[in-house]
Amino acid sequence: MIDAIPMGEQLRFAAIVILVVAGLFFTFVSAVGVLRLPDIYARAHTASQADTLGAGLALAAVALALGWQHATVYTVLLLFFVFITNPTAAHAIARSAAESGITPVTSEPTATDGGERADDGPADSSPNTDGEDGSTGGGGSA
Amino acid sequence: MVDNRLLVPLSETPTVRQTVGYAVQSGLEDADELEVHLVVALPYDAEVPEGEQQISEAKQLLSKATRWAAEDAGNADVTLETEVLGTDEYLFGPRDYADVFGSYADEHDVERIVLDPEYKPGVTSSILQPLERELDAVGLPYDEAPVERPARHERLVGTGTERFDRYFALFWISFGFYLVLGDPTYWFDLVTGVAVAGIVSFSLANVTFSFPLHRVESPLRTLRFAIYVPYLIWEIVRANIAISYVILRPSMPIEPVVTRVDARVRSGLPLLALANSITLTPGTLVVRANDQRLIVHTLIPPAREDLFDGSLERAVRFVFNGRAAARIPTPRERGDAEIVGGDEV
Amino acid sequence: MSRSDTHGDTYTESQVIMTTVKIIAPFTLTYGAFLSLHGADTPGGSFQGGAIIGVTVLMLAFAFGIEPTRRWLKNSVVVGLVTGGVAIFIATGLATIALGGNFLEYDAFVETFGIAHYWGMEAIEVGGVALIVAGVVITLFFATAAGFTPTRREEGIEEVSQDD
Amino acid sequence: MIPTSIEEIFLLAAALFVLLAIMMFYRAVAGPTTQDRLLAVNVLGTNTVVILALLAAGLDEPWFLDIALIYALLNFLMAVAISKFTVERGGVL
Repeated sequence: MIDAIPMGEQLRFAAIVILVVAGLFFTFVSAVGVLRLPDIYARAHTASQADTLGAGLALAAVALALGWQHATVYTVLLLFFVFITNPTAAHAIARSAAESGITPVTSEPTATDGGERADDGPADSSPNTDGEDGSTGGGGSA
Repeated sequence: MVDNRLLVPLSETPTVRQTVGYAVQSGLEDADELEVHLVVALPYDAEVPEGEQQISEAKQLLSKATRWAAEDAGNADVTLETEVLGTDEYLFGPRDYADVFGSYADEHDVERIVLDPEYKPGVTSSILQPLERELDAVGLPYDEAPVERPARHERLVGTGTERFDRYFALFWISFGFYLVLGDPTYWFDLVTGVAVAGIVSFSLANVTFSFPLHRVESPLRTLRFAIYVPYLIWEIVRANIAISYVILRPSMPIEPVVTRVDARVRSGLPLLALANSITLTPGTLVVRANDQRLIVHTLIPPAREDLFDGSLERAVRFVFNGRAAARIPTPRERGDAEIVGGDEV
Repeated sequence: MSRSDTHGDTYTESQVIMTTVKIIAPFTLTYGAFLSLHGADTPGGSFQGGAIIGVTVLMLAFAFGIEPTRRWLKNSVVVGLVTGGVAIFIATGLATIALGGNFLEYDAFVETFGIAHYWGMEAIEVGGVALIVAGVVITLFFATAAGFTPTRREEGIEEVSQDD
Repeated sequence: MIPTSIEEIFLLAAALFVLLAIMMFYRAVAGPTTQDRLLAVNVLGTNTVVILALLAAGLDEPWFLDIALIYALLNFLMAVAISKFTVERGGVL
């Protein structure tokens, strides 16, 4: 069967299979990451990155399979769109988590100077405290 | 002894002329003698390539403002002082500006600061509202000049050719996109494409291009961006494999740490390119981006090392400012990168 | 000044989100217009096109805040979208009646002017559907945003504290 | 079943992507914070976009790509809108 297919087609077939499998692999990593990682910030990592790469590879496979036709343009547009919007969406989610006062789980930092900017802290984190207050009735919105 | 001393921070805005006029007039209302300090604060220090150009622009603005103030003062006794601030340090956000103004005010015994409502430091976006809050914190009384303020969609509009360039660029982008979606040989698509591109460029040109376009630099940047994309994809794939290994291991040896990186790129498009590149590279996630100060959550140590080495930052500087601008020290060497506590986000 | 009171809870818009929206807005608007204009010959049609045009405005509103968007897109423009859409719809329908057919019977165009059935549908798709959908989406969004009064929020918060 | 044609590979891959998407439901239901749920739904949405594209190629229905593009746009809008809405319970818009 396969001998009848020309060489170029076989290469394309192989490339599509590789791209789809790689896409599935990275999406799987992203799914595992979202389920396993400890907090929202860490989960946002895999959600934005492994998933974007997985989606990108799968879409590239689709574009390769469609070849030179009009639908390929849409696939490439979709690819670009996913690559621009996905990290922005992850940033929006992480930022909203920071705004509503969720503190990330951090391991002990290995480096030296953590407390240098301690005096800058309160003003930076004021939205956090506002978010906490909002639920207990501090109506500062007037 | 001069009774009244004023500090007026200047930037290239449509309302800077009115602000200077107001400062001189209001200062002379309750005093016969007036000392006006006209200052320009720069967001870049003189070492980086674009710093020198900014300093010369700032000096031009100061000499213009001196002439205006002398004109408005007429016969009254007005002393003018000019100064370029921030040449020996790197100013980030409103707080740094407020600090610089505060220390200048202490040094020169200035009592009051007159703000331009459109105040824009250097090339970054307007920061006036947070600046007011920071000035309150510094304890410097401020006064906003009551200038005639045009509506937002007119404020974004630049001079004649600049405006034309924006409409022109967006028209062709939109028209090209329309023809890519449709069929370039079908007359219906050509006609409606022109109409749609006209509507899009009319409504969105000043929203999309809130920065001035440059006729030579902008196409060059697009070209350099095309070089940057394969590099970025390579970085993404490389780092993705590293993080897949960490996540799929049963022990999952992650080390989540919050870091702060002060990136030396401009706000707007370069900042977006850098922030999204950092977020796309696995192991690092931008949680906050206030002007140039990025709060980045990093998941594994190798990703953090890459971030501190600043290879992406250098690549983004290459895209937007050319090859010379890419040769700057890494954030680690500049002392612009550090690990902060989890409550900093 | 009274404005210093509001500084305490200042929320600054994310620069990353704003810039992303700035970049993709022209493309989504063009795409929405493309779908609307090709509503008669592609599946999906003008409803999606109108929805995307509306969503583009919503996206700008989410990224920049509602007030700047309201200043950028005046209420009269939105009202103009809806009324213009309805006007085109009715005008096309009445034109077919004037030419001796039923309401929206496109065949009347074919008989009188020799233009195809397709263009009657095109007019309805663009004018009748896309403009109305876009206008209604935007209007509903602005209306919803305006209707969120702080008093209602405080009531909710009080209830929570009573439960405690 | 061993897929032999490109179409079958795409259909099989789409099925596997659906399984991965279903895994997200756990986080969408269990996620301790609103942002966790939002993130899960966002990943689910990205997967849906990919599934639509794979089906478009697998079933030879190119207009699925139209829907995928719209879905991607709405997915992004949803993430931005809800993440903004969760800040101070919709106090800022």
